[in-house]
Amino acid sequence: MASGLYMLSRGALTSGIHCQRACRNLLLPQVRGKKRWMKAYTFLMAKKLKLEGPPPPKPRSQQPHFDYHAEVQAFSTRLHENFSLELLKAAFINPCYVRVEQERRTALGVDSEVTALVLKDNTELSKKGAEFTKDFLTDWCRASFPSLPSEGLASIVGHLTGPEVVTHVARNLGVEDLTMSAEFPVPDDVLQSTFMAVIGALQESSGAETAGFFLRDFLVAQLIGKDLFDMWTVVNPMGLLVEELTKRNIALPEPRLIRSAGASTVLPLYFVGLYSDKKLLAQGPGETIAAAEEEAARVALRKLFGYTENRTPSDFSPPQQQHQQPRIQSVSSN
Amino acid sequence: MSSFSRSAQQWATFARSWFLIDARMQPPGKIASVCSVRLQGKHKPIYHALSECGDHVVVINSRHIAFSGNKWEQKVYSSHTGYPGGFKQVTAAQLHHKDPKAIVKLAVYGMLPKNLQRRSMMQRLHIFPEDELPDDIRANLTEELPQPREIPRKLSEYTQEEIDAFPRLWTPPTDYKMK
Amino acid sequence: MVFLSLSCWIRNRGPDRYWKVQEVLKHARHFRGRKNRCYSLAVRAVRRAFVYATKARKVKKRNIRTLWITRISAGSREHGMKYPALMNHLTKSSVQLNRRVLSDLAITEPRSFLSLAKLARARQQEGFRAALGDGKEPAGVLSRVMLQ
Amino acid sequence: MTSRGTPSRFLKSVLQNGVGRYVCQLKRVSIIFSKNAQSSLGIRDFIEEGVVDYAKKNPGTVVYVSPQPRRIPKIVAEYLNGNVREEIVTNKTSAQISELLTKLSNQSGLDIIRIRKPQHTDSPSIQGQWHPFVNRPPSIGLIRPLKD
Repeated sequence: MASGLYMLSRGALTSGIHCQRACRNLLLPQVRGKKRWMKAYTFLMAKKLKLEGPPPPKPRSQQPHFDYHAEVQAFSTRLHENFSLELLKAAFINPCYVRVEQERRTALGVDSEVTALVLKDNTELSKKGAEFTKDFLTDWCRASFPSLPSEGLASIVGHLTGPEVVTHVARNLGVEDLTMSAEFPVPDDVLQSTFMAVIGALQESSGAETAGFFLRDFLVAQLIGKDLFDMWTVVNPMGLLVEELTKRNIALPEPRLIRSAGASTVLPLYFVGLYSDKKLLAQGPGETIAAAEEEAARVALRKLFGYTENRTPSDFSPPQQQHQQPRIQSVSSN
Repeated sequence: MSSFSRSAQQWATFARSWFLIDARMQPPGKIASVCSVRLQGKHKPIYHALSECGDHVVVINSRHIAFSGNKWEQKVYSSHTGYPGGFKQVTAAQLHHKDPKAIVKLAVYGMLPKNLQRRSMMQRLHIFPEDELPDDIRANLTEELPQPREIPRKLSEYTQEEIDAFPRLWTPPTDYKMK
Repeated sequence: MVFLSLSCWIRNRGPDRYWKVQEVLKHARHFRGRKNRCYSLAVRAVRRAFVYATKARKVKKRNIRTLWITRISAGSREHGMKYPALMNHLTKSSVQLNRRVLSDLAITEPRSFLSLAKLARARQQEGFRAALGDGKEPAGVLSRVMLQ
Repeated sequence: MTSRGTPSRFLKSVLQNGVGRYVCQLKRVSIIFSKNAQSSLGIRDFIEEGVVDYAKKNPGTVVYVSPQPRRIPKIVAEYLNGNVREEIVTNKTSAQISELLTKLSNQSGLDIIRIRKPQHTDSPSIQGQWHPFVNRPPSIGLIRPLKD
């Protein structure tokens, strides 16, 4: 706006003597109406953006309106958890941040003894949280899918604790803003260890049960809409099925072609049924007979492991002690 | 119940079936209405006009179709070549003699919606004058459609007992002369 | 006209045409050809598009309903019923599902749709039985059926 | 508006919010106003009357109040998924602003664009989706050889 005024006044000065009286008045009132300088200014800014590229992202903590203590407290209450704030703050401090801060202070020439950096980083918490997460998720999966073999359990747990899911959850819970990290944007592994540290802090401050509910609500909920074999790569489902059936003393599957359409075209469809002891175990469609057989084996495995699409939904109901508070929340949210 | 993988489910849902229909002693219009529904995909609950979900239809015995009334002589198929004096008119019998597939084909073509998909739907219609099918088409077939009309039996197909047992309205006198 | 001050003169100048043009072009950026960048072509196309959009809001409802009906009739034909019979007998058995839900059921939940079709079929048979009676003629009527 | 020209999305929630527990998605609110401008009158009223109540009622939201000279009064809302919404509150009364803040704290922070359907699901079918062989009796298996 100021530049606009300046340009206008310069234009008025050069425009002639009879404008001089008006020119004195010009600086006083603000020019209303269409901001005609805006087009040129917008173009200039767009050109600048194109030449220089977007500015590097700035962490939220360095932008205005950021009170770390209040943010941490709000983080804790927002998730309806009782974190001990010191632990939570410690959980957000990454070792890389401590190192960089130390280097910065020495570079500034501050006496290291006078202002010693007394910060506890989150390595221990993170380790503890990761262990707890793994244990809890394994237990939960075992309870929910009792017939799933240990490899399947491990792959589901691996998917849930993998960097992709954990960073996605952490970014959508606002952990990234609070994380003390050397770099920005926060790298995935740092974010993952921070989230694990948060879980560790929760476990220390409110006990394993609450932390378990936290994990159930935020990590396990990511299982919704996921297929078993999206998470668990099985190369030879037929072999696995034979193995499982021999374990359970069921007759071995016998694949049969039950339906086909357009066999000699480029868009064929085959349905292969797996019969075990003259009973239909499962059927599966496919582009070729081999693919259909594999698909049928996968369907049979899903049925055996109890991971079909129409299984009973997992229990996400709130725990008994917290029963009052979430209900009020949900009413007010409507 | 099914819990197929997503890609397999998609492949199964949008697969094209191949239907077989026997046109022996059937009116071509009825054959065509059965075919046009299948070709458009209007027999599937997933039908959408833009998703091209029509199926293939194989019509056999198109030489042995049956018209009712005196349509063989009276029904006229007209066309114009575009040149002066190029207006052609042939009766159904003449057309059928020239090309035994033509009558069924024209009937189906007329029953399909008049849009850009009409030609591609027609490509999914396979007509054979007799009941001999090439092996590659026979391998594709999934289902045979029931015939829309029950084939009437000829007098020669009835046994003598059945003819005797047939109820009579009137017993001709012994000296009755057939005209 | 006389302007006593420069600011009044500035205020009096007309509106900035650039922004007016942008307001129109904003809606035409996905059009094909010069319509997406030339104002004089775009303004007509945008106006036409808005007219179409207004009309389409009504037509869409009609088209979607036709689509539902096509899908339900396809689904009911699979179970050997015609669409009008299905809908009529579902209404008579006080099933108040609308056409959208029925067509969704036909696609995603084929078994529920099958049971609905069976229900309608049962209602139809019941109706036929009620209309035809038990095969006897009403009192006082002689017919060939009774003579046999 | 033409529906082709406007962006759209399907209905969804952040992190399956509400499946386990409900998390208020509004993480930060900055109220920016001028100390003496006329247009900030309503928001100054609101800061005197309602802002403390609001902050007490929503402990999960951090509220920053910052007077800045000669600024358009606005509310900057930041959501958990990283989206930022700015609402201009020029000449709004205290009641209107309180209503606006309630609205902001109830929102999920996803882009406010046209939602294609009022409902959405990742797994639409429980019984298995329709495919051409669902309703065909098993007796019609592979086609019988033709009589030659």
